[in-house]
Amino acid sequence: MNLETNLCGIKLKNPTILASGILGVSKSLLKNVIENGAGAVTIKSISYEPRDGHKNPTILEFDSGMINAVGYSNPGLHGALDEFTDLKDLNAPVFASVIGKEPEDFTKVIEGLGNLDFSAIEIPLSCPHTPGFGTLAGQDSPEKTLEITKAVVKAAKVPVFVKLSPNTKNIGEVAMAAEKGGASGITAVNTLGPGMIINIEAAKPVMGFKIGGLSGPAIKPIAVRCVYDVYGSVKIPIIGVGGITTGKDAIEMVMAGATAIGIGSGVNYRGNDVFTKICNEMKDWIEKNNYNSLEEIRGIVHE
Amino acid sequence: MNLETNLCGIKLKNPTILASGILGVSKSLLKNVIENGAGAVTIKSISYEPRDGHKNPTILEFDSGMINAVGYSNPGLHGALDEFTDLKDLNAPVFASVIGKEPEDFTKVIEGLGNLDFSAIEIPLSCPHTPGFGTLAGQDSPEKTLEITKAVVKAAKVPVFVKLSPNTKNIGEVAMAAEKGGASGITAVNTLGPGMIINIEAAKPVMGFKIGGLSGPAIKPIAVRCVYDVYGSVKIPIIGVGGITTGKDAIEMVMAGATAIGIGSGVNYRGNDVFTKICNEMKDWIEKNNYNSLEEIRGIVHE
Amino acid sequence: MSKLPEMVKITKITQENPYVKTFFLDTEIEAKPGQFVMLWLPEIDEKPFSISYIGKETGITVEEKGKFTKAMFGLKEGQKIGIRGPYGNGFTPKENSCIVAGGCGIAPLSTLAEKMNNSVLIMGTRTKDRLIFENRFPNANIVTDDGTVGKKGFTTDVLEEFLKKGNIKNVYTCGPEIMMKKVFEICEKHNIECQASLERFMKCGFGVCGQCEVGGVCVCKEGPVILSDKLRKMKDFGSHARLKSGKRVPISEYAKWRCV
Amino acid sequence: MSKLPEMVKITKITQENPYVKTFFLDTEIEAKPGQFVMLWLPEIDEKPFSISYIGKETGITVEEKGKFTKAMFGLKEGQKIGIRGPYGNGFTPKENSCIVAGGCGIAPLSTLAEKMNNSVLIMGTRTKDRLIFENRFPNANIVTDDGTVGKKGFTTDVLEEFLKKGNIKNVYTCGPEIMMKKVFEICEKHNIECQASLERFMKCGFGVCGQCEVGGVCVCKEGPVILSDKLRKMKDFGSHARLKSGKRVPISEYAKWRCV
Ligand SMILES: Cc1cc2nc3c(=O)[nH]c(=O)nc-3n(C[C@H](O)[C@H](O)[C@H](O)COP(=O)(O)OP(=O)(O)OC[C@H]3O[C@@H](n4cnc5c(N)ncnc54)[C@H](O)[C@@H]3O)c2cc1C
Ligand SMILES: Cc1cc2nc3c(=O)[nH]c(=O)nc-3n(C[C@H](O)[C@H](O)[C@H](O)COP(=O)(O)OP(=O)(O)OC[C@H]3O[C@@H](n4cnc5c(N)ncnc54)[C@H](O)[C@@H]3O)c2cc1C
Ligand SMILES: Cc1cc2nc3c(=O)[nH]c(=O)nc-3n(C[C@H](O)[C@H](O)[C@H](O)COP(=O)(O)O)c2cc1C
Ligand SMILES: Cc1cc2nc3c(=O)[nH]c(=O)nc-3n(C[C@H](O)[C@H](O)[C@H](O)COP(=O)(O)O)c2cc1C
Ligand code: FES
Ligand code: FES
Repeated sequence: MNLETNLCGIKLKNPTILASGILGVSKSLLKNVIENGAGAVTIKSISYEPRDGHKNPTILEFDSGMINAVGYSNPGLHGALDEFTDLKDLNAPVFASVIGKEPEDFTKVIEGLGNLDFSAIEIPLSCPHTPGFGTLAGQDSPEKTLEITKAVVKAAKVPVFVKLSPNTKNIGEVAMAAEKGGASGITAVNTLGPGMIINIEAAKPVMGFKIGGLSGPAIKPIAVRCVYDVYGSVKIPIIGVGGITTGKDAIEMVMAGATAIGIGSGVNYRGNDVFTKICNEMKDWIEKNNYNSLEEIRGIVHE
Repeated sequence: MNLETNLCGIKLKNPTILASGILGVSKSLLKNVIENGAGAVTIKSISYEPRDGHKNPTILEFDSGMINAVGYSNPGLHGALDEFTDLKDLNAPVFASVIGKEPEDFTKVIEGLGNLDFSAIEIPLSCPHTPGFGTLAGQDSPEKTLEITKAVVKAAKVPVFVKLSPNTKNIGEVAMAAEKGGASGITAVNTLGPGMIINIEAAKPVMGFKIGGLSGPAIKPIAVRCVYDVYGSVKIPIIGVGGITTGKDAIEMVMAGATAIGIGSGVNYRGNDVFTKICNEMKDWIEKNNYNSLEEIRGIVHE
Repeated sequence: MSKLPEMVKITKITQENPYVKTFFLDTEIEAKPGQFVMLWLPEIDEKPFSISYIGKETGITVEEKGKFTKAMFGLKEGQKIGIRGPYGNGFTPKENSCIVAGGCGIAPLSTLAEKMNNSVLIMGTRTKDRLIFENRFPNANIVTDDGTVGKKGFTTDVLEEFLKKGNIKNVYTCGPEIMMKKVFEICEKHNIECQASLERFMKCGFGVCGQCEVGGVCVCKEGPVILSDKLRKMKDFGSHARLKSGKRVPISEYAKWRCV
Repeated sequence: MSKLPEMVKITKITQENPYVKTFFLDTEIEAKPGQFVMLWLPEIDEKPFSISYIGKETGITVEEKGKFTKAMFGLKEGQKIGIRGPYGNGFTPKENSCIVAGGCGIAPLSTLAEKMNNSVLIMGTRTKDRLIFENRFPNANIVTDDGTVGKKGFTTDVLEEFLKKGNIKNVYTCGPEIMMKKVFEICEKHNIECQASLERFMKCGFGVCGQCEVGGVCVCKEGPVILSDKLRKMKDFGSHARLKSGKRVPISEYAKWRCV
C-alpha cells in the first residue's frame, strides 16, 4: 500500500501537505516538516512589501479549535528571496503562497520568485481577517477570483492553486471561476468566520485584531462540505484543508473529493509528526477496509 | 441582583430564551422548559402546510458541536392551532416561529395564528439545509429580508424578530434591512454552514439530507462576532444565539451586544435546566465582578 | 460509544419466528435493561431499537413492519449496520415483580427478566407463530389471543390473577400501548407501581428535538421507561402520539401510519 | 490553566532595582524551571515572560524596556493581567552544575538555582544598580562589567575559572545571546553539556506559527531551553533572529529593534 499522489503533475510521496501559515517561515522549518513526513509543504504567504501583521494575541487555542489573526506578517518578496534558496535540497515539493491586493501585486511577487524552486503557487483569496486582502476585500467573489487567477496563471511558470473561503456563499461558483481562470487546482478551505472570543473579565475581545479566523476540529464538517461542493463543480484536483488531525479525517476528505490533504492546526494537536501519523493511519485504514488505493475512494460519496 | 429584561416591551424574568427547534413542539414541553427557568420560549418553526422534514439521521452530536437537518418538520398552521392554545396559562412569554417561501406564506400563517397568545413572532430567514427556505432560497439577502420583513410586520400584531444566518457575508447589512422593514429585534444566529460529516466505513454522509447546520460550542465565536457586527449596525435589540452553554458564555454574548440569550444545543449539553443554571451562573458572575446589572455590560466591548 | 453512528458487523442473525429476527452485532455496549440504540442504514433511515441481548455482542430483535425493517431483513451476516447509543433511562430492577410483555415488547424486557429470574414473566401474542423467546424463558406464562399456545386470553387477565395472589409489588410492561394502558390501570387499582416502556417516533434520541414528547416528557431521554407517577399525569398515554411532522393524532391513527 | 488568557490579580509588586519589578500573580501554575507564560495586557499586546517564582502565587520578573513593559510598570497591586501557559520545555536539573545568568536572565534560572542549591551560581550585570536577586542568592558569585559590586569583569571569565577546577559537568545559561554564545563556546572547549534559554519574538507560544524559529526549531516549544547538540547545529544562535515580520536579521539589529 503506498500513498503516492499525483497532484496536477506534481509527484508527492504522500498526499499530506503543510498548510500555509503554519511553521512555514523558514527553509529549515520546512525541512523539519518534510522530515516529519509531509508530502509537500507550503510557505507562509508572501506579499511584495514586508508586513508586521496584527498585534498579539494573534493565535490562540479555544475549546473546539484555534483562532488566528496573524494579519499576514511576512518578510516581503526580498525576505523570501533570501530565505527560500535551493529548495531542491529538500526532499519534497515546496509551494509558494502569494498574496496581494490587486492582480499586479500578485504578479510582481510571482515574477520576483520566478527563479526559486517552487513547485506550485497558491493564492489565498480567502483570508477573513486582513483588511485589503481575502474576504475583507471581496477577493472571494467569482468575478475577482477570475480576474486575479487569470493574471496569476499568466505570470506563473508552475501550477497555480486558488485557495477558497468557507465563508463564501456558493463556493462551487467561485471554484468554477478559478478553473475558468486557468487554475490547476483548488485549495479548500481557508479559516472560517471571522469569529470573536471575548475575555469577560477584561471585557475585551481577546485577539489583538478583535476578530480572527477559526481552524481545527470545529471547522471540519464545513471544510468537508466545501470540498464536496467544489468536487461537484470543477474537474481540477482539490487540496482539502480544515480540521484534519487524524488519518480518518483525511480519508473523509478524500471521500468528499480531495486529491491531497492540507494540515495546519493538526500540528498543534498532534505535533510536527502529524504528517507521518496521519499517513500511517490512512494506510492502516485502507488496508483494514480492503481498498487498494486512494483513487478507489476519491469522491466516493458522490456516487 | 435580578435579571429582569425588557425585550422591546416584552417583560422577561430573565434573558434566557429557548431557541426555535429545540423541544418546542408542544405546549407541555414549553411548560417544562419554563419550569426549568427559561425567561421566554420559542416554538419549533411552523409553515402553512404540515411538513415531514428530512429523513433520519436528522440530528447528531459530533466532537465539537451538533449538526442537524430536521428540514422544518412541523404539523402546519392547523396543527399549531390545536397545540398552542391558552398560552397565557404558561408563566413566560411564548414566541411563534413562522417560516415560508414567499411573503404570502408567512402572512397566511401569522394571520392564522392571530388569536393565539404569542408575545412575538420570529421569522428565520436563515436555515442552511431546507430547499425553498432560508439561505438555500436566498432569503438572507438584504433585499429579500426587507421584502419579507415588511410583509410580516404588516400582518403581525406583536413584535417581529428576524433571525439571521451566520453564513451571510455581511450580517450587519442584512440586520439593517430587517430594521428598515420594521423588525422589533434581531435574532442572531441560526445554524452555521451547512457542514457534512462522512461515515468513512459506510462511505456515505451520515445525515439523511447529507448536509446539516452546525450548532453548539463549535459555533460560539462566530455567533459572538455576528452579534457584535449586528450591534454595530442597528438600534433594535438582539437575541444572541449560538453555542451558549454557560453563564459566562451568556455574559460574553451580552458584552457583544445581546439583550437576550437564545439557548438550543445547550439543552443537550447541560439538561433542560440549562436555563436555571445559566441564570444562576450569570448572577454569580455579575456579583463577583461588581457589576449591578446587565445593562452595564451590554455592548461593553464596543467602547 | 461514539455519539455518531459507528458501523459494526452483524455476526449472527437468528430467525425468532416468521416475522422476527435477532441481529447480533459485533459491539459491546454497556447498557441497562430497557435502554435502546439508534440503528442506521445508510441512505435509508435511522430508527430506535431496544437492546435484547447485552454482552460481548449486542442483540437487537426486530419485527418486520415497514421500509426500514424490511431493509434490515435483507441484511446478511458479515454485513455492517450503523449504531449509536445507548439512550434512555432503562428499567430499575426491584424485588417481587411481574413482567408483562406484549408481542415484540419482550425485546426490552428480556434482559430485565434475565436479571430478575425470580420474577413472574407473562408473555402474550396474538397467535402461536408470533411468539418469541419461549426457549429463552421456559418458565414464562404464555398467553395467546387465540389459545394456539399457552393460555387463551390476554396478558392483562393473567396479570390480574397474579396480583390477586398478593405478593407482587412492581409491574414492568412493554407492548402495544393499549395493552400497557390496561396494565397500568390494573396496577393503579391494586396500588402497585408500574414501569412502562413507551414507544414514539424519534429523531435525535437524546432529548433535543421534542419529537417523541408525551405529556411534557421526552420518551427518548426521561423514558422510554415511564413510572406510575408520570403515567398518571400523561393524558396522551394510551391515547395520542405524534406523526413525523409532529402532528398529534389518536394512537390508532399513529399505529396505522406505522403499519403495526 | 486555560489555553485562552485568564485575567488574574496582581497581589504584590516588588521593585528589584530601578529598572526591574517582580509581579506576583494570584494563580498557581505547575511549571518547571525555565518555562514561560504569555502575559496579556488587553488592547496593548501579549508577550512571553519567564516564571521567576513557582508556587501558590506565580512571580514574573520584568525589566522595563519598551511599550509593553512600560504599561506593565504602570499597573498597581489589585489590578488584573491576562495570562496563559506554561509553555516551553524548561531546564532539566542535573548534578555538578554551574548556572550563568546575565542581567534579567536570572529570572528563568532562579527557580532552577533554588532547586539545585549545591550548584555554582554566577550572576553578572553591567553595573551595581542593574543587579537583582542578590538577597535571594547570598552565595551567588557576582560580577559586574564595571566592578561596582562583586568581581569586575564578565560572567564568562568567572565560568572559565570554575571549569578549570574540574568538577562541573553541566552549565545552564540565560542572558544576552552574545553572552550565551560565549558560554556555549567555553562549554564546547571543555566538553561540557550546556543548556541555554533562548529568547525570540513570539506569537503563538505553542509551536504553530514558526515566528520564533532558530535553525528549524521553535524556541517556544522545543525551547526555550536548547541543549548543546542542537546549539551546535544552529547557525543562527548568537548571530540572527527574526523581526515581527519574520524577516531574519543580525542579532544586533534584532536587539536594537527590541530597544534592549
Ligand atoms: C424506544 C424504542 C424501542 C424500540 N424497540 C424495538 C425493537 O426492539 N424491535 C422492533 O422491532 N421495533 C422496535 N421499535 C420500533 C422501531 O423503532 C420501528 O419504529 C419499527 O420497527 C417500525 O418499522 P419500520 O421502521 O420498518 O417501518 P417504516 O417503513 O419505517 O415505517 C412505516 C411508517 O411508519 C413510520 N414509522 C416508522 N417508525 C415509526 C415509529 N417508531 N413511530 C412512528 N412512526 C414510525 C414511518 O415513518 C413510516 O411512515 C422501538 C421503538 C422505540 C421508540
Ligand atoms: C521565553 C522568553 C522569556 C522571557 N522572559 C522575560 C522575563 O522574565 N523578563 C523580562 O523582562 N523579559 C522577558 N522576555 C522578554 C519579553 O518578552 C519582552 O520581549 C521584553 O520585555 C521587551 O520589552 P517590551 O515588550 O516592553 O517592549 P516593546 O515595546 O514591546 O518592544 C519594543 C520593540 O521590540 C519589539 N519586541 C518586543 N518584544 C520582543 C521580543 N521578545 N523579541 C523581539 N522583539 C520584541 C517590539 O515589537 C517593539 O518593536 C522573555 C522573552 C522570551 C521569549
Ligand atoms: C496561525 C495560522 C496562520 C495562517 N496563515 C495563513 C496564511 O498566511 N495563508 C493562508 O493561505 N492560510 C493561512 N492559514 C490558514 C491555513 O492554511 C488553513 O487553511 C486553515 O487553518 C484550516 O486548516 P486547519 O484546520 O488544518 O488549520 C493560517 C492558519 C493558522 C491557524
Ligand atoms: C435540532 C435543531 C433544530 C432546529 N430547528 C430550528 C427551527 O425550526 N427554526 C429555527 O429558526 N431554528 C432552528 N434551529 C436553530 C436554533 O434555533 C439555533 O439558532 C441554533 O441551534 C444555534 O444555537 P445553539 O448553538 O444554542 O443550538 C434548530 C437547531 C437545532 C439544533
Ligand atoms: S427523539 Fe428527539 S427529543 Fe426524543
Ligand atoms: S511563537 Fe509561534 S511557533 Fe513559537
